[in-house]
Amino acid sequence: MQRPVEKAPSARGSRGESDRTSHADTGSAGEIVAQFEIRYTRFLDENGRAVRELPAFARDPDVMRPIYEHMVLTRALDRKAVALQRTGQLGTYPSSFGQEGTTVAIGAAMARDDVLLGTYRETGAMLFRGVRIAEILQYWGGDEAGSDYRGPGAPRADFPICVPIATHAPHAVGVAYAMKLRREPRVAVCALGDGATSKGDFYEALNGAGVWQLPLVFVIVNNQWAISVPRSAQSHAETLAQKAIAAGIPAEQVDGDDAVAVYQAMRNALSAARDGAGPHVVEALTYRLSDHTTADDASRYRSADELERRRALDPIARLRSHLERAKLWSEADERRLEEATAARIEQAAAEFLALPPPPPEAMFDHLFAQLPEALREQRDALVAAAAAHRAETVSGEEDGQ
Amino acid sequence: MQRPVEKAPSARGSRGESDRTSHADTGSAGEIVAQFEIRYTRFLDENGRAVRELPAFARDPDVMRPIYEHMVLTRALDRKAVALQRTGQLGTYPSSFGQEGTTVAIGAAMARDDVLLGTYRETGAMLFRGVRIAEILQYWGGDEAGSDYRGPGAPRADFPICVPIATHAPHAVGVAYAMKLRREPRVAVCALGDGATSKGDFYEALNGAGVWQLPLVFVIVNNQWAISVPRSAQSHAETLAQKAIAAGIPAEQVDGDDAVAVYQAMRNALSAARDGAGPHVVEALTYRLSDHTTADDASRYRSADELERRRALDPIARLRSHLERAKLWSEADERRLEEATAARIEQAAAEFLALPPPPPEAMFDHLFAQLPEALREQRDALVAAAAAHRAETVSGEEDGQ
Amino acid sequence: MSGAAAAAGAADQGRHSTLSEITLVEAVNAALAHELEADPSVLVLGEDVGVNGGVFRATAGLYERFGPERVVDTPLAETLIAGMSIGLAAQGMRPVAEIQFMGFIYPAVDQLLNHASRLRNRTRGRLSCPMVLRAPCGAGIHAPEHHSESTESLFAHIPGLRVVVPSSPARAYGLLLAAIRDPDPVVFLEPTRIYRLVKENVRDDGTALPLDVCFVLRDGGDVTLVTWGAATRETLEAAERLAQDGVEAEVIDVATLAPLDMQTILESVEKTGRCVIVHEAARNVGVGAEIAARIADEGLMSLLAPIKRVTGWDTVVPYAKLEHDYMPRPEAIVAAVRETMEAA
Amino acid sequence: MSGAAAAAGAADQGRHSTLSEITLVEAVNAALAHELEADPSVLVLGEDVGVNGGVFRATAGLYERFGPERVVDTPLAETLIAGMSIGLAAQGMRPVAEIQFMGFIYPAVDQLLNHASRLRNRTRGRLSCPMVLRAPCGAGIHAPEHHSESTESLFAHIPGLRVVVPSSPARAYGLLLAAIRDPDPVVFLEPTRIYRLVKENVRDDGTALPLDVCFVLRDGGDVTLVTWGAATRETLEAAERLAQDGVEAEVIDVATLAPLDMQTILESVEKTGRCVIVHEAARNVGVGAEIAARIADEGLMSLLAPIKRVTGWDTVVPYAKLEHDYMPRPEAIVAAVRETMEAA
Ligand SMILES: Cc1ncc(C[n+]2csc(CCOP(=O)(O)OP(=O)(O)O)c2C)c(N)n1
Ligand SMILES: Cc1ncc(C[n+]2csc(CCOP(=O)(O)OP(=O)(O)O)c2C)c(N)n1
Ligand SMILES: [Mg+2]
Ligand SMILES: [Mg+2]
Repeated sequence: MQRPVEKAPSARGSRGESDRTSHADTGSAGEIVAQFEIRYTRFLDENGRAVRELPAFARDPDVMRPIYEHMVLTRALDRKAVALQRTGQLGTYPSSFGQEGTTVAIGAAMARDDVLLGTYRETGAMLFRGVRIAEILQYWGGDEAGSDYRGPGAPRADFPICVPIATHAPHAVGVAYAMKLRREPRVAVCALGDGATSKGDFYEALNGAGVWQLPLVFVIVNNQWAISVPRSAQSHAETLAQKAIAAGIPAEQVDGDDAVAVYQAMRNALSAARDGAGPHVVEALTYRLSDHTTADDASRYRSADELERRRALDPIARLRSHLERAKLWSEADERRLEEATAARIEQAAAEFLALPPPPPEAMFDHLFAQLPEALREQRDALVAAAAAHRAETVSGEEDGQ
Repeated sequence: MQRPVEKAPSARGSRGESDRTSHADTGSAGEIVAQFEIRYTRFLDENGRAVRELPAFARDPDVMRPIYEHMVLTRALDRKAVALQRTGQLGTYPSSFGQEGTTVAIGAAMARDDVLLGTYRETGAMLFRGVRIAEILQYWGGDEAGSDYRGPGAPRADFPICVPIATHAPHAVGVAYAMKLRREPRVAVCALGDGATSKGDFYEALNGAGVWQLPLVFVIVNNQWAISVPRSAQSHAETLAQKAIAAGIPAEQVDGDDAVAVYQAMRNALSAARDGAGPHVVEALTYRLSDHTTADDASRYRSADELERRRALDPIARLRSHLERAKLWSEADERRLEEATAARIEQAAAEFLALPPPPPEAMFDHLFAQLPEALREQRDALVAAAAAHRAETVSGEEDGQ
Repeated sequence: MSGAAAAAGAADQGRHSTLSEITLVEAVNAALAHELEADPSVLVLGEDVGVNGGVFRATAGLYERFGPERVVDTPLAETLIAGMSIGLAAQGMRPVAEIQFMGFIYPAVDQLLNHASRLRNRTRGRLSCPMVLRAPCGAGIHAPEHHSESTESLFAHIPGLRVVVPSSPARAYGLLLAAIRDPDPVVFLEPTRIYRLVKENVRDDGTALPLDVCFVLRDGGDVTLVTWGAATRETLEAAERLAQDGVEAEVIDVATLAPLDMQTILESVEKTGRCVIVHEAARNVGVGAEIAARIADEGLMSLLAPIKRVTGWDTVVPYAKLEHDYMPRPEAIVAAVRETMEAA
Repeated sequence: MSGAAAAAGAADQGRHSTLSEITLVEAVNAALAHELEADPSVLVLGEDVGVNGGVFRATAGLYERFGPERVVDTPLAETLIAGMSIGLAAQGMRPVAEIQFMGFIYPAVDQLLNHASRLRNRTRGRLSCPMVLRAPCGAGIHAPEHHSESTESLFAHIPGLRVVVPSSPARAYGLLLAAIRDPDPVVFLEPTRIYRLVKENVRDDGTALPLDVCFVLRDGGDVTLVTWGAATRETLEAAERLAQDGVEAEVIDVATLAPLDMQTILESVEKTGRCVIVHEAARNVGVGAEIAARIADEGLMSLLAPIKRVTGWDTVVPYAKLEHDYMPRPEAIVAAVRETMEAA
């Protein structure tokens, strides 16, 4: 949490314009007019041992077991997806291997009708919020229909995966503005990477969230790399959390491989935001154990040593140790989970593989609410051309992915 | 100056990735991992009395008199420009009335071959750096040739006035990068407004300057208003200086109506940057006593009271008091200056008014280094059409501004 | 059009009034006020649109009437303005955002192209983006550098966006209502040069004009003049001059530049056999190029003469001293028409 | 071309080598290496261009060879990349910046339009902007959403910018050299679909190809096919198929989309009387529209048939499953040519 020493009045027209003329000024370095600090929290060390007093929920099986189960599910889905990609059955895929503690805790901390605006690496949060596995595969298989979340209790107001980095941050401001304007007890959650914090969109969104004191929680998922660019080359800032100081927003760092810490920070931030306390920034320190995507080769730019060191901090093993120690989890539970997870993944993969290809005209049918007259001819021509082409290439050599 | 408590190693790959796992974590609020503070400095109070020990230069006539003279010149030029605009002889014009202490001190602190990247409200800095009065009028009269600084010792590498807010901040990064790459003892200075600090460009530039530790000084000319939007509605940040914390850059606030404070802060920042110490942010707290531009009516959005209060802080009167007290200035000096200034302004205005209109083909002749073949026909057609039109409207009713 | 908004529009028909002799910018103001009143999901946002009422006064009085939550002064951040509008729209609001001048719209391009125009498509209709982005455009008011842009073709090229340019107070009123009620994103460009140049009576009865269709401003059988925005004035003036010499020009105001109603244009060209396209934007890859290209495909056989374009030059819009040399003049339009008349 | 760079290019002629069977992306790499070597003012910057050698390996090996100060990994910030390139260029450097995919180029539009393209003009030549902004473009590689853009027409519409699209390894090498040496800003778009599809020998002797001119890839007297970038492949394939039926197509690779060499195109159309324009970008207000419009004005009288365009559809480039249904196919080009042949 950052703690401004001087709290300027927030009334319109006076903020930051506070009259300095009355300040007596001694000393040679000028008087201090604002002070800030960034704090870091973890509950579980890399062995899953508590390093500080645990919050009550950390011993509540109803909270902790679903988190753990979804972390395992997320990793299993990543494995499957990479396998599908390697065999040409899926497009480029970004694993969240190593980041499960953060991504799942984000999803778990949110309320049903909060709105998630995330990147391609929030699979865990999406799963927790009710996006179906088959939809996630459908999306990465190259079909936009995977973003039309249709599962039971699906988060229909959540934004689709955001690919252009940080461009969803301003959306989150709009979503939160609507919530606040309508006096709804809802919160927008914007998750983005360490690389994303270098973009102006992120900053403009932070600033807007501060100005309007919106119910908006930003989570910086600092996995230390933006493709090949390390955190150190991304910014000279000592922490990424302190980016929030630029917008007058409170911020904190947590151990992102400690799901308890992430969940706790998110819960607090969400309930404060829900109560009208305004925005908050959580920087979760984690690590991307996989390549950036299946199109990347991380060995080009990072050392085997570093990877080895970080593997030891695995959030899943860590949480399992804690759960076992707290008697919330057993070897038998683990075996059951493994089986159930494998079955779910296989079933979803089968469902995905059985999906019919999207009809070509889909590219026109959702462009506008109603197809403009001007486009009707093109749509017809597309349908005809695609049919002719498919008839010709019935052997399917061209689009056989 | 901001003072990070924890100085993370800046080696590639390790910054911000420092291993938190070894930190013992007690207390309930998490451990402090970074701390910052923003300081505010002024030397002269609103009556020009020293409130702290003055730097030596404040009693050096070779430094202080030119600053004062240019402040008076800037105000006189503003007056003249507004009068010309009111009589249809100039286009929209933005006064820097009330900000002379800041803008002139910026110009005065810079070295000849530093590069200024400023807005439309840095007239004082431009004048100090050798841009001719007639050129400034030519520019605001609607002729780009006013940006082709041609006076003796003109700052030929300075950027032209930047109109799209904050878009020049990334340019400053490039300029400073070139200086650093070539090992030149030069600095880029980017001056921008309080409103400009809300733009992503500014932030991306701050961050870039931090990453490469460039010789780049940002001056936030916080005149409390961005057209009708007050500082308080622009950001929830307690100070604008603290925006620099987001980039790990040192920053400070100064009294922008105290030319001594601005000059001192700029000198320090410039010489540090020149010595390889990296970028710096100075927030100068000042006030726009005029309308935003001649097209604006500030009474629509700000109170007469506020204006009255701020008029009392006039940087020119303040500096004059100091200079007189320090025996650097006399009543006779003032009279001489008034006369000389008036004469300079009148002569420049006459020169401006006598300028021939730019030839129509000027709009093609500087588009590319060499006119592409593809545009030759258009240029010829333009010349013909303009000649025909001028022949027809020889009475000059259309373009008579 | 959302059901609610349509109903509100209809219910409103009873209490309409006629705004007499209002300017284009006043018509914009009236349309905004009407929709803020009729539809609680409408909100207006942008730089200086609140307390100050907009630098052109397009939002004057709205802040006082609808309050700071619905008439929102934003920080100086165009990416934020466009981006948050998308978030608002996805949540069922109908944001009408203002960019202060078209010269400052470019930080919004990313949001418009990568998100606003494709949010519906990307989610197969689950989310949508009923937002309007208004921006004053064009040269001719002796404004500073970067204040005189007509870069509509950048937006017209983006699939999934509507681009609308009104050319009179009544069309500004009716088209802006339609834009706000439209379920998809609309870029609404208001030519500053005609903001206060013409006045006319406008019925403030909530009646929208149709989008996606051209308006025929003048009938004629000899030549088709296609134009939009401020250039409609010079085009109509040219048509008058031509009429004095017995040449009857049909004048079409395209109004919605994308999607493009080519049918009206092609039918006219079939009748006249000649076409001159007039716009203030630079010629190269302007929207006029698209119109000419479509005629050169689908209407070629009815052409009696080359298709001419009278446009801004392919150079940066010059600063005030030369801006009038940049824009198409009536005499240039007349000359182009004469060329096409001689060609046959 | 600056004197120094030209001299360096010339001096270099002695130690040329032939790069055998290299791909387009390797040709890009070779051109970058050549200029980094020849001209100390050249530097390369962008996301992942350094240590990683670029996500397409276009900059592979440059970091090792020329060091981190001249082959610069930037933070993830496209506005910064474009904007700092302008600052570098104004200081006499020759930055060659990479935008990782064209879908992420839009934050750079403001900088390109408001600054890069007009710095020289705004200062009447006092400052200039010799920068290159490279970006991979186009669909067809099963990439994620937003990775398949062909929005060249946005840039072609901006006065003061050059827009160049190579269509072969040799042209990529020669045109990129020319772009780097050019004293004005160039947007250089590299079609990912043909990054590795064709290999050819390229002489690495520092010889630039001319900008601002079209390349005639195939002579023919029956119809003119105008295209650029990846679509040259389908166009050439269509020309082969047509030749089998006795229709000889002239194939023109526009290469520099702006400023546009219409002379080559008009001369060809004068000869053939027929024109089909092929591009992957959406049709509406694409660069093809400009070409058609110019022919419909200056070349109308030689036309024997309507001008056809075979292009991407006016919709968002679909995600991988449908991207091949988006792009122009040889059979569509053949069909369009047949239509024009029948029209006469
Ligand atoms: C605006 C933009 N620029 C570039 C890219 C290409 N790109 C995709 S992911 C990525 C790195 C993102 O890093 P970070 O924000 O740390 O997220 P992570 O991938 O580590 O989860 C880049 C540069 C993009 N998607 N969007
Ligand atoms: C990107 C951009 N958006 C909007 C504008 C219109 N505009 C001109 S000045 C201004 C306010 C600038 O405020 P500030 O940065 O505080 O500078 P000041 O005018 O107070 O010196 C605005 C919104 C602009 N020039 N550029
Ligand atoms: Mg990352
Ligand atoms: Mg200001």
